[in-house]
Amino acid sequence: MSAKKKQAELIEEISGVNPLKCMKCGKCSASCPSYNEMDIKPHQFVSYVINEDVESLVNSASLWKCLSCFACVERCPRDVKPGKLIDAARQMVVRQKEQTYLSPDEIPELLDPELPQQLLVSAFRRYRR
Amino acid sequence: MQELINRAKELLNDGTVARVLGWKAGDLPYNPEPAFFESAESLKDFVYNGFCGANLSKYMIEASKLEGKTLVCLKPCDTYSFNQLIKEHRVDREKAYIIGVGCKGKLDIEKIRNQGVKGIESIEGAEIGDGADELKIQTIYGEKTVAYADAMLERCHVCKGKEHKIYDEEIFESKETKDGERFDEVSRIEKMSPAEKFAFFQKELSKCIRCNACRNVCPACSCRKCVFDSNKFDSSQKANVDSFEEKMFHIIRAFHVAGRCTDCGECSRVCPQGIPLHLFNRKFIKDIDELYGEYQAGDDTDSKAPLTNYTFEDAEPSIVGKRG
Amino acid sequence: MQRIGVFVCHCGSNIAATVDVAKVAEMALMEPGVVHAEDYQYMCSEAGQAKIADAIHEKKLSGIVVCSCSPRMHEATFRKAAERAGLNPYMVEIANIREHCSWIHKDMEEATKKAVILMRAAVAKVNLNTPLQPGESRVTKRALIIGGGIAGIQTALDIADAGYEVDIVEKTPSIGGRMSQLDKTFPTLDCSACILTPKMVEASAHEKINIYTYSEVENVSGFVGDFTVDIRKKARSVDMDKCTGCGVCQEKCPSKKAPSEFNRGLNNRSAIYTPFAQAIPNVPVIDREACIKFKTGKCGICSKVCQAGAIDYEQKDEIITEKYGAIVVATGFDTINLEKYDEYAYSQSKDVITSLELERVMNAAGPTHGHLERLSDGKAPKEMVFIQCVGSRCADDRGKPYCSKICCMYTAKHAMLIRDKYPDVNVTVFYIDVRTPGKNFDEFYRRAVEQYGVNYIKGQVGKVIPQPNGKLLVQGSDLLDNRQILKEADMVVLATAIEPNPDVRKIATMLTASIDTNNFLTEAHAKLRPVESPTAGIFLSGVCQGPKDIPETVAQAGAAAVKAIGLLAKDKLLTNPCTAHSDELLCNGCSTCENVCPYGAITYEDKEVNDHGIREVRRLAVVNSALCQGCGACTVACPSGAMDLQGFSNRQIIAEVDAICR
Amino acid sequence: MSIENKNFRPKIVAFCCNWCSYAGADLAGSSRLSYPADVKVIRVPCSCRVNPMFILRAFEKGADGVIMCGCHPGDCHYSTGNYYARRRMTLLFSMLDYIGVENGRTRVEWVSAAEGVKFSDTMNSFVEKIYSLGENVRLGDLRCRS
Amino acid sequence: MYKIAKENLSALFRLIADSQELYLPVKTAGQVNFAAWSEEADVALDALKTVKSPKDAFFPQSEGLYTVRREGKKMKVEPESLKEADFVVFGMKACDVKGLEVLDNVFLTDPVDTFYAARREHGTVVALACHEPEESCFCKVFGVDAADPAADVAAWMIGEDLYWKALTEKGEALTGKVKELFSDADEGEVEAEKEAIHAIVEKLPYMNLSLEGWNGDALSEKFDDKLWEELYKPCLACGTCTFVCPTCQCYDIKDYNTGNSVSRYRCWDSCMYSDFTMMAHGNNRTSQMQRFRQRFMHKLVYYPANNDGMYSCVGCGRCVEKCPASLNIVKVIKAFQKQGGEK
Repeated sequence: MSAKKKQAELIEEISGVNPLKCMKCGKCSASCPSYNEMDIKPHQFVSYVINEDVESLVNSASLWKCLSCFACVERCPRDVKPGKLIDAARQMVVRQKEQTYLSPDEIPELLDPELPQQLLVSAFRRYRR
Repeated sequence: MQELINRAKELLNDGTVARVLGWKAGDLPYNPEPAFFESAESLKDFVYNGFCGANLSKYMIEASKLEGKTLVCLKPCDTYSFNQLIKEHRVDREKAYIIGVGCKGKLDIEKIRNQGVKGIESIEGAEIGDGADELKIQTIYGEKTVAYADAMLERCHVCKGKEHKIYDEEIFESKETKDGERFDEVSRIEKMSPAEKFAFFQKELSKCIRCNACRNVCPACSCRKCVFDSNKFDSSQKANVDSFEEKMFHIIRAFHVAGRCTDCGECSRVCPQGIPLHLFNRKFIKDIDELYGEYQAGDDTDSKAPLTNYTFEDAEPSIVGKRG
Repeated sequence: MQRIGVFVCHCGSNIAATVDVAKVAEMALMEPGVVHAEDYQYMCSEAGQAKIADAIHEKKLSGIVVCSCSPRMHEATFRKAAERAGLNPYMVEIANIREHCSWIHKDMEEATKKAVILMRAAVAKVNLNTPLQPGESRVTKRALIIGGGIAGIQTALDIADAGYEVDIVEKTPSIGGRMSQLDKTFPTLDCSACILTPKMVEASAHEKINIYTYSEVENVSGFVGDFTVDIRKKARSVDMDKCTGCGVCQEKCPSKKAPSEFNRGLNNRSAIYTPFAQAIPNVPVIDREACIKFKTGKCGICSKVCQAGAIDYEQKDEIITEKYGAIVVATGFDTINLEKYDEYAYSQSKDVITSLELERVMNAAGPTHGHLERLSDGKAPKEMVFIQCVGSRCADDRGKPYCSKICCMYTAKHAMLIRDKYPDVNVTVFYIDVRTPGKNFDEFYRRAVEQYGVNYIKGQVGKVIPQPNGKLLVQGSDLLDNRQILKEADMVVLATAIEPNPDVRKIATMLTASIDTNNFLTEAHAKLRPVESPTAGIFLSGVCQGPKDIPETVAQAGAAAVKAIGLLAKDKLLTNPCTAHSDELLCNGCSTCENVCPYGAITYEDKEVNDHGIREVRRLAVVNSALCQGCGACTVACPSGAMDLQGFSNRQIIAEVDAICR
Repeated sequence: MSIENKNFRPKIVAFCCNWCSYAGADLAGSSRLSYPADVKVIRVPCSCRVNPMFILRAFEKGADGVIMCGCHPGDCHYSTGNYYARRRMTLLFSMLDYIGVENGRTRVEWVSAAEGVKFSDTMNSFVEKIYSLGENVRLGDLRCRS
Repeated sequence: MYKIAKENLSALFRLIADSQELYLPVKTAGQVNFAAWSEEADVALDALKTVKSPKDAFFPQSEGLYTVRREGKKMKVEPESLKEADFVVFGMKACDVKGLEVLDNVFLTDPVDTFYAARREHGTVVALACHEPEESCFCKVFGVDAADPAADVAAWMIGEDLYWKALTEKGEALTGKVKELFSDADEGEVEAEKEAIHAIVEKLPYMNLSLEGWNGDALSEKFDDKLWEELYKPCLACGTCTFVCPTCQCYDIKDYNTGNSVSRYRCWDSCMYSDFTMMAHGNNRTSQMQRFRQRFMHKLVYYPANNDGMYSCVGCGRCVEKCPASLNIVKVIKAFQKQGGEK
């Protein structure tokens, strides 16, 4: 199996998304508040994964422009949820860098009342799978 | 007991009933037999004591075909069977005058024998009126005492309650005998490994002599002709060469009465080899209770039986492997 | 002992390439009862069938096993062949050595071994087969149509024209259905009412057609050819015979606050009302929920103004029981509830409407008398946005997984009509795909783009945001230009998914007709029997079977009519002889079987039996073989084994089990 | 449980209802979706026609596994047949488990006429399971094994 | 006469079992029945009565007769071989030994039942005197001496010893094989035990049961008696009495289809069953009363008529203990006696 294919499969595994379900309606891009700042648009995330070009996705500006607002996740009629795909790509990057991500069980112990709520919610969103 | 005999005489004499179905004193202290009494005079042999374990509901199938009403003495657990038979149109309520007789637990002669009692001449303490805690037994080999509870049938230890589910009148006080949980034994087996389960039942069923006593005594096994007596299924009611037949017979029998079995315990009472046959029926009852909601056959005469009923959300058969 | 012939089919190379057919035939001769075995290229061919017939005659065969394709394919063929040769058709069994063997196994030895076992099982079964005679049941020459829309009307007209009595049961006060709510129809743009109304009139005037409006089917029993149906005629509170349809009562009615169903709740109607001007019958109904007389006991104005004296406050629901030979379901559709699509702001703004509501807006008889205006403030819109696929093609449970089929075309129609009548209005359509398979359909859509300048943008809308200035901000994306679009619109029209009429589930249960996960009625065969339900005598017309447009609906309505006529034309029906029957001597009369019979085919009788010399009256189960469909639920429920199923008897199935396990 | 007999080929009986599962099996065939030849299908009108006795009979006569397939709950051609079958089989399987017969030897699967793939997948996994369980020695009549 | 200490019995059993099969009372899942001896077997010599009688050592509840195998379109018949190995049945009681005599009259007279004959020929019976007879016993009524069983070997359990006395050639032969474990004993040592047993027997409630009026000539008188109509009523028509009985000898012949062959076997039948002696035309006993009557008429009238007055009951009392409805042969005999008394 090629490295590219492996990466694409990893994305599918982390996100739990089957990109083949996409019918290319574009509702994700229509819903995205960061659309204009993205080089690769939300509806394109899907085809990048299908085409096994995770590399470009990982190196894109979009990767860090996605707000994880999950509007696309909520509205996607096909259960494809591009927000989850880009989140998975981010996970990959994070994992590659330090390999020090937390397991969800560890979070409660690290809770600090000073921590901003936003951060917690964001963390839980990522780990809720 | 005289109270019951007097009442029976009254009802016979005033023409309310044409006969009395009860028990007749045996020729040994522990073997009264089910009997029909057609005259007030014959009632002198009537007996009702701790050894009157037989469930008379089944005899009412034939009695329902006779002219006139039959006075039938039913213990609390027997009334469930009677209700179930009404539901299945096998007995005629109008043909029965039911005297609900109280129950202080029924005795198992085998349990007495297993305590080393031999050569029995007389037994004291089994009378319904006594409510004794002990049985005094005179034997050829001397006097023995056995605690009443230690001589009781298994079913009485897990009694469903002393309430008559159907009756015209009630006679005699009952005494609570329940001191165990009905499904404990089933749960214990469920927890065994498949090999242990297999060994347990293999050992028990290897004793089976295919006498069909369990079937013939069972009020739910009231078929005019049992499938095991018919050549339609090519299944024998007699002994076969391979031990498979016993398993087949007991599983199918339990399945046929599933949802209809009131757990009256007669099968285990009559088995000459002491096979705990109720463990089959109770397994089904436990499963039905757990999977489809509590159901007690014979509680009433009109509810839908679990196997002729369903819900859209019923458990899938794969649950059997998942329950662990 | 039977004399069985075994016929092994090569099916060209379909079977013969993986199964040693000669060996199967050879092995067949070893089986008890088998006196003849042969193999042949195509058993289903005329020559193959002739071989079977010859063997029946020459070898005096009493039973036949054909080792071939699935019985679902050719069982009927071989049974007919046997029957022509004088053998009871139910003495034929099929061993499926194609679908269940040659097509799925590659190794010849293995496949042959399995084919032999399948053959043995079939032989073992035939050894126990008995000749069965189909029963006969009468056919009531009358059809019931459930639903009075265009599908129901067309089916009724076609059946009635063939000379059979037809009753239409319509739930609402008038026939006409969805089509009566439409303004124009695609792709010809003719006026919907102009083509529908004459059909409505024709139906009501037809001497063979009887219409029950404001009525519902309450109960169905019986079976193909002989259904008994209870119809509830809801109390109209108006005497149909006396009413002249003058309309004064509706004018004078003081209660005018009830939302008009016909206009999709966009305006109100009086408590006594006819849904629309061309309603048939033109007899109003009192909505007892809205009527002051019914609510307070005071008023009675309609009664006072009615010169015909037709108002009857005392009228009660009436149950009519009628017999039918065939039933056609034509219950149509509704649009889905949009509450799960809050992003489109349907509940937040009056100016976000469904396409069906737009039909009413565009219609001269509608709430705006045909003027295109915003429902919030009555202003003429300048920017209109159409959103396609709202709730259709949706993988989650918010919407429907299927394509609603009609939306692309009616949206093109709406866009075109608006651009035609109001050239200064800009029309934008957000689409995912534009689907136009159909005669003159794509041309129609292209005209909207090329001739009328409708702006089609590929990309679903993400959100509609009502603005403080009353405008609607539409956030979409243009996938082809790769840009996000924010557009201020005056009105947004949602091409809402359609779904089967919610009542269909209840009706399907009454008819024991199956429905799929989307509540569409299932057809007997997706390709070959598209207008029949798998339940005999039940036919499907219109959208109740699946999304379709008017021409398709009318075509299917005609097809359903033909199928119903085919049934009604028969005097007698042959019934499936594979039914349950009870052995009187074994029956306990316990009612267990009755409790599981889905057809109410089992009843109990007190009957005298002679049980080996014992004569007594017993309560016995009796199966009505005309009602019994042969599922076999009773056979397993029966504790004594008295109940058995012909054609699939206990002994036959056991023989198959034995043959497979040996 | 180890497989003693290396040449062990299980005998597997599959009861399929005429309307859904048998058609599903046909579809598996016409789609050329293979599954082991150890599976032999018996056609019954409905899953509710399958008497627990048939299943025990199969084991008696030497079957190593018995599977029953019917329409999905809610889709029964006879409306309710598979609901009854579901309860019957659940109780029967539970009883077999209770007396120590390996649970994997029996199975119920709902297969529609459109699910050729499911039919084939189901049979493949069921046969695999039976191979792993080996020969059925607990519920057969030994005379039929000779 | 020999004796052996009880504690050495397992050595005795091991030695016997070395050269032949050994059947003796074994407790399995709480019940004592005759079964093959093994090191693990829970031998229960103290049990007075096994649930089933030991008759199936000679007349098994079911046994194969022959197998018909299909070879192409031909049939091949493979008869079941007769018993060829010697075996020992240890611990039968006097009543059960007498029961064998009842069976012999049926199976060893012409035409001889070869299966039974082979087993009788190869079987050696070691009988045990009844140490503590019970209230259900009535063997004396049928002339059986519980204290002095008449088998190949008679044995007594007294105190800590088992006394052993060979009575036949077979018994001598068996004794020869195991003699090494025995020590000599005096016959006088068992006399006290015999007397004690006799004394107990005299006290048993059924021992004075009268068989007056029951004989081969009583056929029509008994057959037509109205009393049967009363007596049968509690009968559940199960086969318990027949299957625990040491003298019931009826069997049914059945076929079993294995798929590739048909094996014909015979199994005990019960006259209580509705298909007992079922024939092509149906059944000649259509009511339970008739079936009930059959059992007792056979034991007390028909059998004596054909066997010089010998009854086909040995008074073991198993039916007395096991009948689910508490019916039994004693109650039947008493009922007729009582009726006679009242007449």
